[in-house]
Amino acid sequence: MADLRVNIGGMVMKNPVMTASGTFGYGEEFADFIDLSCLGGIIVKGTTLRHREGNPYPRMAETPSGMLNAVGLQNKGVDYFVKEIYPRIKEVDTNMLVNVSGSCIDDYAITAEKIAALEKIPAIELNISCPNVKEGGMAFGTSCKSAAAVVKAVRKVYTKTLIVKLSPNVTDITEIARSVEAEGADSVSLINTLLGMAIDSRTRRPILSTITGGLSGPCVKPIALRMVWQTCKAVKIPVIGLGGIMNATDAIEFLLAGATAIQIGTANFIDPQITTKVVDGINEYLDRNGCKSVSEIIGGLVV
Amino acid sequence: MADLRVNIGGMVMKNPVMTASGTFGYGEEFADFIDLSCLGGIIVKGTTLRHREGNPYPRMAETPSGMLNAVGLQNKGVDYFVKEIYPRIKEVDTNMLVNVSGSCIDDYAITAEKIAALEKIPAIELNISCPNVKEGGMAFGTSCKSAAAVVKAVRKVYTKTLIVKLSPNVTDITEIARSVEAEGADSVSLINTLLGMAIDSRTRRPILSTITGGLSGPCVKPIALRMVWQTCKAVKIPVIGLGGIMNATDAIEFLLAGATAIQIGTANFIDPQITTKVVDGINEYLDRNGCKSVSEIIGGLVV
Amino acid sequence: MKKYVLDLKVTANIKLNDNYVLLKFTTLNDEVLPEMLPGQFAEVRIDGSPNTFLRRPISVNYIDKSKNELWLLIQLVGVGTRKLSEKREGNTVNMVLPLGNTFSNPNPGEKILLIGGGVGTAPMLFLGQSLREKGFEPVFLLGARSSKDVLQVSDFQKNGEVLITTEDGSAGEKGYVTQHSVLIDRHFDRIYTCGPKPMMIAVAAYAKAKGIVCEASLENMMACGIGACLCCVEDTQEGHLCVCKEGPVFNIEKLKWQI
Amino acid sequence: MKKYVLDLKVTANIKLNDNYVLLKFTTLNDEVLPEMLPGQFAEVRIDGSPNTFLRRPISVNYIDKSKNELWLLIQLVGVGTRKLSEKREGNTVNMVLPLGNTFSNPNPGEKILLIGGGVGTAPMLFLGQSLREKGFEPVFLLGARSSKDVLQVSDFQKNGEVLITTEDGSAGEKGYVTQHSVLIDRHFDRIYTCGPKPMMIAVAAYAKAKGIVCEASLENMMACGIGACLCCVEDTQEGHLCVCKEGPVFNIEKLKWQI
Ligand SMILES: Cc1cc2nc3c(=O)[nH]c(=O)nc-3n(C[C@H](O)[C@H](O)[C@H](O)COP(=O)(O)OP(=O)(O)OC[C@H]3O[C@@H](n4cnc5c(N)ncnc54)[C@H](O)[C@@H]3O)c2cc1C
Ligand SMILES: Cc1cc2nc3c(=O)[nH]c(=O)nc-3n(C[C@H](O)[C@H](O)[C@H](O)COP(=O)(O)OP(=O)(O)OC[C@H]3O[C@@H](n4cnc5c(N)ncnc54)[C@H](O)[C@@H]3O)c2cc1C
Ligand SMILES: Cc1cc2nc3c(=O)[nH]c(=O)nc-3n(C[C@H](O)[C@H](O)[C@H](O)COP(=O)(O)O)c2cc1C
Ligand SMILES: Cc1cc2nc3c(=O)[nH]c(=O)nc-3n(C[C@H](O)[C@H](O)[C@H](O)COP(=O)(O)O)c2cc1C
Ligand code: FES
Ligand code: FES
Repeated sequence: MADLRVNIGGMVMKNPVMTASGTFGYGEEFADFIDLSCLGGIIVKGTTLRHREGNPYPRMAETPSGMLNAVGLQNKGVDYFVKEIYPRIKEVDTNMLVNVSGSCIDDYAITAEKIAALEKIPAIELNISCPNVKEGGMAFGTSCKSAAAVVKAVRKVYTKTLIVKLSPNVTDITEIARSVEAEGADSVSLINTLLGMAIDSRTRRPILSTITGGLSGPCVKPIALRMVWQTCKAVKIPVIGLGGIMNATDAIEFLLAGATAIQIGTANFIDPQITTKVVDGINEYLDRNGCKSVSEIIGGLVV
Repeated sequence: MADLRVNIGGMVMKNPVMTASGTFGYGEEFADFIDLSCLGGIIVKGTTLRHREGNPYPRMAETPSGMLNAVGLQNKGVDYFVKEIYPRIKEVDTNMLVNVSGSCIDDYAITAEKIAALEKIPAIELNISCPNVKEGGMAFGTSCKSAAAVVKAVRKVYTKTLIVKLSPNVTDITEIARSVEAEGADSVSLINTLLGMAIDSRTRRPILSTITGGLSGPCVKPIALRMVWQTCKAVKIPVIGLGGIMNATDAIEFLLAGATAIQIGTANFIDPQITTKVVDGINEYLDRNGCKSVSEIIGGLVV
Repeated sequence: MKKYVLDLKVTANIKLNDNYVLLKFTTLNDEVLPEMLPGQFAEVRIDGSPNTFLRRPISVNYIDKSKNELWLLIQLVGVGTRKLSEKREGNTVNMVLPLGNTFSNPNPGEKILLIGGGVGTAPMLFLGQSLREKGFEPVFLLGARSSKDVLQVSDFQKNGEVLITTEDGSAGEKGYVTQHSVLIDRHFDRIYTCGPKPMMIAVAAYAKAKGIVCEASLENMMACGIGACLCCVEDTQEGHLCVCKEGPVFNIEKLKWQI
Repeated sequence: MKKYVLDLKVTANIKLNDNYVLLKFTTLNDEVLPEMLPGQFAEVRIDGSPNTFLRRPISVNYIDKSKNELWLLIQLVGVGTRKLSEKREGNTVNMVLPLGNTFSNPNPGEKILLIGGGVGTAPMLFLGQSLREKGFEPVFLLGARSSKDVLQVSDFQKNGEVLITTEDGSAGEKGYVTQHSVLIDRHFDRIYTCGPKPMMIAVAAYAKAKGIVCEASLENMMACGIGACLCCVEDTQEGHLCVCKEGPVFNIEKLKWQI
């Protein structure tokens, strides 16, 4: 049994395995399948200042080795989260993180401030990369200037661990990573979904109500892995890697590329027990390779 | 039997089905499997001014529903093409196009000029999007300024149909498309490969000799389709769509999104007869839907 | 209700016609199957099918307690259901179950009509059996294209009266379920329905006009099946609700259908 | 040689041991199999395996002309080969074949040694048969981990003398093929080899030192198998050549191996 602990900007995790926002509900949905306390961290659904109904149905299309989604940040707003959901989940013995989204900078800051008050939430993940909302979302994550502006505003009101989730829909993700690092982000997580589209040739219509949506799943893994590797070389803060991780081998690839932790998203739909299997798999890999600690493989790619 | 003819900047094709550069050799490799004259066009391997040995082996990694390649434009140079290959392929009764690459603007222009002299080559495709070469290649395709500069230089010496192949590794592909349209490109083709990476967790090494490589195959189709749809709305010149087309249904999706023609790349490796099957499939679809001409479905997406 | 991820073993693969297969499953080690309720479904993993990335939601068709068997009725519509239909006796299939809510309990003495169309008849068998066990006398109204698509009639008959409509008139009355004479001739207190959306909307319109309590079981596209992804939502009076968790069964009053 | 895309039918699936399966195929309509040469291979499509996007290159192991059968010897290394090994009598498999070049013709009277290691013995059987038919008396030197991995010995024996090395000494001489006494005791004019790269390099070094003509069959990763993608290249004296088209058989003089 190797030492699996990792540290993300002051937040210590039992192991590097987290769940990706929007794919794991509030954790509760998976409590029948796994022991949630075995996870390094859980990132709950994207939360906004106000209640959002999200986009109309259909919101999902299956694609080769992946899926498109256009949920559009459906959630009941941060106040509802604080009042109704937080009390239900705060005793789970893992790091419970909130993924924060907004349609303007103030929204981000106010939402973050409200969550800062919650004792059992050690960190937030700023979602400046959601491709499924009309205003804000991805727009913030595709230019250095606006990304930096969001982080600057939130950093002022949020002193705990601040993770910024980056969009892969950019020419150079390392630039954006560096600009949020410069504003004091404690960590970056990547990738969010890639903007894609699906068409039904029979009806000649787009499958999603929003025409385009976010691509996730194993199909995006090669792109995610490349971006994580590039970003790890570009910044000093820890990088959290995600995108298409389906098993422990995939997770280990991200760690080797330099990620300090990883998130599992779409794979939860295929196997609701995948997260704990990945924890076990990483541990076995470390044992098999005579590693005492997971830190021995983080960034261990031989080039 | 519907009318399948399409026109790309003056070049008339029997049907909208072309082969993607680098995946179909010089056409000859497939002559045992299909009748090459049934294709709308064949785009031969990326050709450069000088002989290139390409990247070291390994150059390929299989990925979920796709593959990474890092061939790096191996070819014997344009003079060899003109002397040795052109005479062999010039009698094939289809549009034979050359995909032109370079490491500086002059290389592009000189190569294009040499190919302009070949009577049976009605068009070239400028590859400003190859992710697998150290200088040039993708770098030209990721900024409007450099993309425009290449096209401007080539346009001066090349009067036949000029297609520019765009890189998907950008924040906004429509900007690049507009900038090459402004310099007189007759058409844009997209997408080239997405930059990706693969790691062997056992050896802890990258699988490709070049660490990163270009992702292609059905995994990229949702991204390609989105970019084609966006670009068709942004420019007036015809768009050629490609990326992950595996069958006639996929091809029809690109046509509905607005592409005037399509290219088939990686699918040729899975089924060397796929191109002619797609021609037949498009025809059947048109018949089934009572369309007299393929033009009735181009851009026919109902939104 | 506790949900499980289970490998179940095929005990029978019965081809009902060119488009439908009935698969029967039991547990691997003779443990008792988890408790399941009518209307609930399983998210079935389809192995060996490169184009079937996500699990497929399939309703519980019947629970044969005496044999510890779960029945799934499969309509062959695409690659996933086709692959599933190829599973043979002894093959195992991975499922997440039981998922979703169930139909509400009728009041004692109510006259209940169960209307199923196409593969939407699947959950009606389990529901009918359960109602019968509770002492009700459900009437089944089954709609199909033609006589060969009317499935499991003898199973339905064990649990109540069976009425049939076919589009071509080759069995029962000709036409759609909502055109069946029973809807004019007899009175019902409650209707449960599952089938193609246009059919359910017509049934809902009828029920609403007559003031009959009506619940419909929806089949929205799903990714997770457990309320985690919010992909399967239906627009309701309470906003977007997950068909996989707050449904698949909804009282039609709650839906925003144009009826 | 003309290349074909063919569906071939499995006529036999013979499990040789835990890691090797011999598959025999024939045509669907009794047409004669295309002509194939030793060293050539097929690109085999693996259906029903989501993680096997590309075809898999597999050498022609043997052509049984009397039965119109193609043999493929499969080593189970990953998902693709495992899926392929599950094909049963009557199943069809799609192949592109025949691909690649062949071994050169020896000069009359030459003494020829065929060295195969692991699954690299596969093409050696077909090559040996072909040499035998041409009047040569090939000697086979087969290397394996242990006795149970020495495959198709009786088939080899029909075509010439068979020598064996195993790493654990459980059959033949103990050690690697390049340590076999025959390499010291006897003289050969020509060596053909196929197997793991380190083995082939050792064989090449031996041949070079002794001035023996030597050809090796390479197994680079392939995407297309027909010379179209340039993924499978080997660095040679003539630059990057495609193993699938200009190979898989190369004279070791042409390669840039450090020997
Ligand atoms: C709660 C519920 C219960 C169901 N019960 C049954 C049942 O008992 N028997 C049965 O045969 N079918 C049932 N279905 C429908 C079944 O899930 C689809 O027919 C199946 O997913 C199609 O998969 P495919 O790969 O064969 O077809 P595909 O080629 O993938 O799709 C064909 C069509 O099936 C539908 N579909 C595809 N994927 C999904 C998905 N993930 N969720 C919902 N619909 C989808 C779409 O309308 C699509 O156009 C149920 C669906 C739901 C939501
Ligand atoms: C010309 C040639 C002839 C061959 N002949 C035989 C034979 O007769 N019998 C036999 O069992 N095997 C043969 N092989 C090897 C066989 O192709 C690989 O073992 C097979 O592709 C592995 O597929 P997989 O899905 O089982 O394993 P994977 O899990 O995909 O890979 C396991 C390993 O197999 C190799 N491999 C994977 N994909 C390819 C590919 N596309 N091309 C080449 N190597 C690959 C890699 O080294 C990889 O690490 C031959 C290979 C070549 C190039
Ligand atoms: C259905 C769905 C909903 C998502 N919702 C959110 C969200 O609310 N906030 C967010 O930052 N990312 C969201 N994502 C993106 C994922 O967290 C993750 O970045 C992406 O799916 C890539 O990882 P994966 O391939 O492992 O799924 C969502 C993804 C999916 C599939
Ligand atoms: C092995 C390989 C080699 C390629 N070489 C070239 C090239 O020389 N020039 C070019 O413009 N694109 C090249 N491409 C990109 C393809 O032409 C195409 O843009 C890409 O593969 C996406 O299409 P697909 O998914 O249908 O393969 C190559 C792709 C592959 C897989
Ligand atoms: S399918 Fe994921 S919430 Fe319903
Ligand atoms: S595998 Fe494509 S050229 Fe050899």
